[in-house]
Amino acid sequence: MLVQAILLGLVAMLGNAEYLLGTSCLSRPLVMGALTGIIMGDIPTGVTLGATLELAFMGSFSIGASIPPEMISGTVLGTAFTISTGSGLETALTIGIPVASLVLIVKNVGMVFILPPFVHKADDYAAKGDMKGVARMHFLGGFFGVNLIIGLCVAIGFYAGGPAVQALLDIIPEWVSNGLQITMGLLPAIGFALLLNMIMNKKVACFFVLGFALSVYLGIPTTGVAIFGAVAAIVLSQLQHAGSTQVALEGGMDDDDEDF
Amino acid sequence: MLVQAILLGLVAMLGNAEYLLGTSCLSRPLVMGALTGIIMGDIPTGVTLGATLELAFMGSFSIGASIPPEMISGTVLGTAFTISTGSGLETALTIGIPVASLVLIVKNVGMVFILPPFVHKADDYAAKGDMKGVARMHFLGGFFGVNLIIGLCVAIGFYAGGPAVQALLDIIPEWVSNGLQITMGLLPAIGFALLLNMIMNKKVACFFVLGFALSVYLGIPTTGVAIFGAVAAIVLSQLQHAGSTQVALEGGMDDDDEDF
Amino acid sequence: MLVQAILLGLVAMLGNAEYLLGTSCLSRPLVMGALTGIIMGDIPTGVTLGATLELAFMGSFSIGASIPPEMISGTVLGTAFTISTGSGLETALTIGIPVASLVLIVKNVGMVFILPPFVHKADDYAAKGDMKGVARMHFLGGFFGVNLIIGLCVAIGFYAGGPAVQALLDIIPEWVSNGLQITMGLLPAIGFALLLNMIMNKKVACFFVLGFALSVYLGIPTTGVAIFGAVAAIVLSQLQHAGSTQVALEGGMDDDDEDF
Amino acid sequence: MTTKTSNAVESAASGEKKLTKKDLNKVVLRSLGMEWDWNYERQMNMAFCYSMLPVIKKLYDKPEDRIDAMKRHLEFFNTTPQLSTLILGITAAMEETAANDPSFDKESISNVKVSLMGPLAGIGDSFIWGTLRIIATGVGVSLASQGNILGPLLFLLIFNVPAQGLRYYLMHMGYKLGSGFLQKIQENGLMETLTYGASVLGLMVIGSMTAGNVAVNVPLVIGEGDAATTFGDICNTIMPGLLPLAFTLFIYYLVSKKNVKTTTLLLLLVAVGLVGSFFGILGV
Amino acid sequence: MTTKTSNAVESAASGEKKLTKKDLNKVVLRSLGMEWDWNYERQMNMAFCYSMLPVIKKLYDKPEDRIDAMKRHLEFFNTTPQLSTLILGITAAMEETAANDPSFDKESISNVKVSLMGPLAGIGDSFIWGTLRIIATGVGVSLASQGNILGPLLFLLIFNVPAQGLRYYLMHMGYKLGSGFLQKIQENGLMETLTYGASVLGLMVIGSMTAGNVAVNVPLVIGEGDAATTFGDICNTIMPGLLPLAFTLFIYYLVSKKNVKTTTLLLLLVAVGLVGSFFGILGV
Amino acid sequence: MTTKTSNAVESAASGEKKLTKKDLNKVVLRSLGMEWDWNYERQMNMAFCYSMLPVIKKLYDKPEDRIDAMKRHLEFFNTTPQLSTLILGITAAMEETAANDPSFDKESISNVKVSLMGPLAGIGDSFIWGTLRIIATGVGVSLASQGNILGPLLFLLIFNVPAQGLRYYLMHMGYKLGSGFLQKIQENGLMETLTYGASVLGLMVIGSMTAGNVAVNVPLVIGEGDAATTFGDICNTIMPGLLPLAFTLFIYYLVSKKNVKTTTLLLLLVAVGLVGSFFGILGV
Ligand SMILES: OC[C@H]1O[C@H](O)[C@@H](O)[C@@H](O)[C@@H]1O
Ligand SMILES: OC[C@H]1O[C@H](O)[C@@H](O)[C@@H](O)[C@@H]1O
Ligand SMILES: OC[C@H]1O[C@H](O)[C@@H](O)[C@@H](O)[C@@H]1O
Repeated sequence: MLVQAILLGLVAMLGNAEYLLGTSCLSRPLVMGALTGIIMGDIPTGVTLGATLELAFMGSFSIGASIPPEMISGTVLGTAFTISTGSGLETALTIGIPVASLVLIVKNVGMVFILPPFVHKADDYAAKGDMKGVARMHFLGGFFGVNLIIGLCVAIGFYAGGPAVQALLDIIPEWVSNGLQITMGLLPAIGFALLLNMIMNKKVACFFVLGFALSVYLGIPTTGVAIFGAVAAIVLSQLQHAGSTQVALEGGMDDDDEDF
Repeated sequence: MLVQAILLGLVAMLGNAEYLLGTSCLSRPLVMGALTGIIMGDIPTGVTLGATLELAFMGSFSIGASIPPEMISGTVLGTAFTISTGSGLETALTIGIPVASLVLIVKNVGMVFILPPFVHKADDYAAKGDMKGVARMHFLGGFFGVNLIIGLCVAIGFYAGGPAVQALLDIIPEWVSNGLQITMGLLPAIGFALLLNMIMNKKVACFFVLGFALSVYLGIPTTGVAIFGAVAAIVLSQLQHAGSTQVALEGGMDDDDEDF
Repeated sequence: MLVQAILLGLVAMLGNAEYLLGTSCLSRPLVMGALTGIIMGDIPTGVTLGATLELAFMGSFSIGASIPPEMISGTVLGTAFTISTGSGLETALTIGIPVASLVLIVKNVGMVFILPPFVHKADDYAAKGDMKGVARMHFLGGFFGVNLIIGLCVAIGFYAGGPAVQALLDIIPEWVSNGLQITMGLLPAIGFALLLNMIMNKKVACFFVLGFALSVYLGIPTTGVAIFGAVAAIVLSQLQHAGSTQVALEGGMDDDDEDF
Repeated sequence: MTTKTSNAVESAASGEKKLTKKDLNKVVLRSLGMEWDWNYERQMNMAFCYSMLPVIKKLYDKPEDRIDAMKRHLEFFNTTPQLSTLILGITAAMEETAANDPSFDKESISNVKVSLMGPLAGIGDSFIWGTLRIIATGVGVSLASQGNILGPLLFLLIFNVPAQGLRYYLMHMGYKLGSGFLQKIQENGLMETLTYGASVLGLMVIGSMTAGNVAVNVPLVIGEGDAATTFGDICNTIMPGLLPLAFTLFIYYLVSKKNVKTTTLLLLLVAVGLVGSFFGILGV
Repeated sequence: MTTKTSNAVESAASGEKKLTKKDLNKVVLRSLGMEWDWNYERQMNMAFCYSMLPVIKKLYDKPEDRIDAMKRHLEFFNTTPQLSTLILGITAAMEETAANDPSFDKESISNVKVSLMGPLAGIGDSFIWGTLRIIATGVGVSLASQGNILGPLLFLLIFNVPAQGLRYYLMHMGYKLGSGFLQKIQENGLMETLTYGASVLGLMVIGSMTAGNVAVNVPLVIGEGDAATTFGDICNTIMPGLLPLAFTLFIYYLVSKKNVKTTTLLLLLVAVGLVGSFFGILGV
Repeated sequence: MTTKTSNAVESAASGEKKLTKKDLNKVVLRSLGMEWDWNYERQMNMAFCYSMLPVIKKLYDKPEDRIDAMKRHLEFFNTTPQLSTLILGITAAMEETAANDPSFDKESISNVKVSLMGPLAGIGDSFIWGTLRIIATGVGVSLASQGNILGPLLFLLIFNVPAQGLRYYLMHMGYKLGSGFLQKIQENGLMETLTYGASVLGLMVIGSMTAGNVAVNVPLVIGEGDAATTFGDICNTIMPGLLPLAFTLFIYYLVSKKNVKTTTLLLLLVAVGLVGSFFGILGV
């Protein structure tokens, strides 16, 4: 039990370590579910539950500063309890989703109170020219500010057991969990706002509206909008520089060879 | 009976007076139905019938020189007869719609024969520098050319009574009422043609086709087309003046500040 | 029997002769079916079968170098056998479609081995200044390279009789006929590639993608895309020449008159 | 701009004419009747002139100037009525400049009026009639259909608060534009760009409204039996809505090239509808 | 233009060559066979040259000039056949100018041919094959499916009256364009703009036709049970029609960069179809 | 370009600093942790600086230069992590130029970083998160839902082979761009065009993602009975998705005009969600 709790904590930390390993999607339910299955000794169920939770969290991913529900803990605990109690698919969802919302709050506590000191310490090292110090802050900040927290949540949660977690979740009134879910729908706006803040100016603001309108009026998916956007970008860039030497965006050549 | 007839005539004239009162939608069935209900002593029914007729006349509104069916008389008479005879919703529609087509013709007679002399008289006053005269023509023209006519139609119609009006309508063969309805579908073309005549030239004609095509091929509603149109207008204006100082359309500033 | 075979062969040659007669759609099933009906002495059935096969071959037409199934032989033989055996609609389709694929191969043999020598011979005549020689090659090339072949296929096919043709078709395994149908789906790519090769260069390549994307994402038919394309072409041409004298594409006038 | 400033200096010395906020508000009030005597000949001309009278009175003293101005504003005018104040405001500002600066080309006033009214109508009709009215109707009908008198009341409120608010706001904005931005724009040669942009938007909106509001049905049958189609359907194969589009362009052609009068067109369309209905060529 | 006028003056004096309406009509007639000996190597080259023979005969007397012209017009040519006269007309006009003005750069004739045939084919195929033919078929089939012989007759009429009418009209329009507008355009440096505009339109049309007419299906199954998808479906997730698009661009690459011959491609595609069908990788 | 060449000549003589392929690969490796200590204040700043350390060490000897460079790269940074190497590569190349050419304006390094990270994030997020991840998930889930362990494995492969391949490739491409094309572009004044084009694409993509990912529901009922509608539905009459759009622009306004901190916004949205849920104004 304790050993399993620790192992699951490590699995969760490995999941979060995707951010040290190339943002490689280790934290996705599909992967976490399978690894939890291995630890719990029922790989097929772990894999299947991972697939189910993956579909539930499909729309959760991070854009700019919008942090999605903490899927790792949700998946690992949801899967583990389902396997250990031998209950059905729904259990994984009814535990996984609220846990993910809850741990997101805990994670944010870490990001607001624990991580910043490391960032400021790195500034000090930089000012002294201490490269090693900067590197150290990088590693320690991520570890203590986020990674460890998630691991602890999972390990403690599993050790406390399903009923305890469930009891914790049950305390939460419906309007609160509804409210958190509403917040999840609003959060991406922060991400997009930060992206806009990096790109937008008066001259090009209308293209944001254009992309939005193409999607809502015509139901074009984002890749489709990107294709139309690329055409617009190429044509408009050409026109802007008409008269002067035209640059071919794709190839970086100075002249426009007719034989493509 | 006579008093009611006169009061209904005044309600109709108030409806038409929306054109003296800011084109404020007083003439819409929703409003006329309620006022008729007040006169006839059955407000809820008046309001309900108003809503029904509003839906029936939803697509009727004036663009440029296209004059829609004369809804005021249609609504007032339709509602009044329905209340006075205690019959159902359909009565309001079967009387209201043909009456509206019929009175439109009477109204047009006024606009073709009575109104123009006032317009020309105003020219004479202007040539003499008589401001008061111009103002007088403005008020009298609208009153005698349109407003009074509608009031009379309604008052007389109600006084003559439902069966008389119905008899008048029954004389009209189906192909005529069909024909008038076809004409209603054609009329807006005059409005749009006049608008086009104000704006269109060779250089921009294609945008008319573009707006049309966006609607028929993609089913985009007019507001949507306006959004796409605004994007096109902004981008194309910018490109047209590329090289020279760019003006930001929305703000009227000379330079393009990056921090929007 | 022999006479009918010869007459049907001539009908087929007349169909193919549409390419000498203004690409006038003589070869379409609608026409070939009717003519076959005349020869076989049952016009209504011929016309009806022609309509059925026309619908089946609706998507088959030639773009650039993509040659569609050889509809003429398919239609003539399919219709003729159906009439002569008195069987139903399906017969026309089950014979007509595979025959069309088969004869396409025979036709291609002619176009690959017989036609080219005439083309090269024409070059020789041109080099000698012999106008009559060039003209002669033109007529003979088309006749021996394509026209005669189709006529022979049809005549021989009909003379051999339905069972013989059916037997020939039965030899062909399903994967082959499937394969040929797959090829039919691929062939137009050659036509479009050749068209692209004539027009495309780096600067405008994105418009090919745009046209494609408009069709796949929004389901706009080709005429619709042409309308949007015309708008784009006009606006972009104008912008390209903004500053310099603008030419109105439609009228060829130098200045932009406001009264359109 | 320089003209403006030097005028302002002059004004301190000599008696320069200046419109006050109150004057402009008078115009707003009068503009409420913009469609009262709408006529087929010059549409909103009388109401426009009537609305400008306080301005004309204030700015011009000489009778010939007043006559001139009245004639100028009795010309053809038409736009979305609730937004007409934008043009009234611009026009008032230009009249003011004209009154103080004898070298000002008064024809430019008419030019600006004419070039703005079309695009403004295109955009404005779509906003006022196509959007604002529909929203107000939606709310109003949803209440009224239960017999609730709040329906018509809310309907009027939802429509008129923005509409008349805009009317007021646009007057003052128009005046500011007319005395500042617009003159600068004209000096910079940007007027053309502005009109171009407004035309692009306006035409697209008109195109879209044409698609939704002009109805031409030709239920003439072609072919027999199951495979029969109508003439209208064949036209839609070429392009959906081809008939309404072609019809509208034909009317446009009559208006712009043949100078057919609106009254004539009206009678013509009544005739077309009746004849088409009689012979079954046109349908509802 | 000046060249043109001075030529006209010269022509009164010396024996300037001039094509008559009758000459042009001869070309129209000959153009009917534009696809008669369509070949994979140079497509419509023989028919184009054959159509130009009367023009060549009339304009050039010296054998070397004729040989030159014939060679020029035996080069690759392809466009929508019914509209080919537009280019024949332009070409005829340019040959006329060339015959009278020794300084005329004859290469420009080939350039114009080449730059126009592609866009014209793009637009023309969409109009002739995609629209006109479909309409004619619609009417024809709806009658013929009842056994009515009017079906095929109307089909031919609806298709050919506009198509061949256009053929005739475009010849004369082409000739006028070639001797007037097009030369003016070339002098003004607007040729590039024209080709640019035509390419934009043509490419969009070709793109759309590619989407509708090239079919590549890969029914290779991935995954198991209910959740299984095919390789083709996954590609469509990225972009609908990705496979046909990529395939067409690949063929384009072979044609334009690797100079693979059309005959080779044809055989290749037959092989691909058969092999793909055999192994179940490709589907109908 | 000229600077570059003359530097190259110098380098033969003096000891010019030059980054090797190995150096760049070190940066690629370190970039794997780009989101490890992502923080609300300066987002990827620490990881970016950490990734640049080998470059800084190699290029600069003097402590003050190193301090300078570290400070520069501890500034705000954020982009799609897997594509961050494009900017790292460009930055490395510019640092190299700066190290060898004392007259080089080091501020331009920060400028290029800032102007590229936004558009790259927009385009990259759409590609990496919106397309590549979805495809990988599609395949993965379709296998995994049967309990097949190949599901998660294939998922990781399909996602990471292109993603990390791109990461590697973009580093070297970025370096080349930074030392060649980009400098040429900057000299030609084309940088603005490039940013413009990238912004157009980036903004359209962000707009589309906003439409798909921000959810604001207002189920407040208006009207009674059958005809009742919600506030949200009325807003959708004006424009579908009007509420999410307006909400996103409002947050943007807070961020860009009011400088509201991200942490504050976060707490605010939690509060809004809870309060909205409590009073039933907002819905899921
Ligand atoms: O938006 C760019 C970038 O921002 C943050 O770093 C994260 O949300 C990433 O997932 C995202 O790709
Ligand atoms: O089209 C502009 C304007 O024209 C006329 O004045 C009326 O039809 C109005 O309803 C409309 O807004
Ligand atoms: O694509 C242009 C043209 O190419 C070939 O000549 C044939 O396929 C024609 O049908 C087609 O119109």
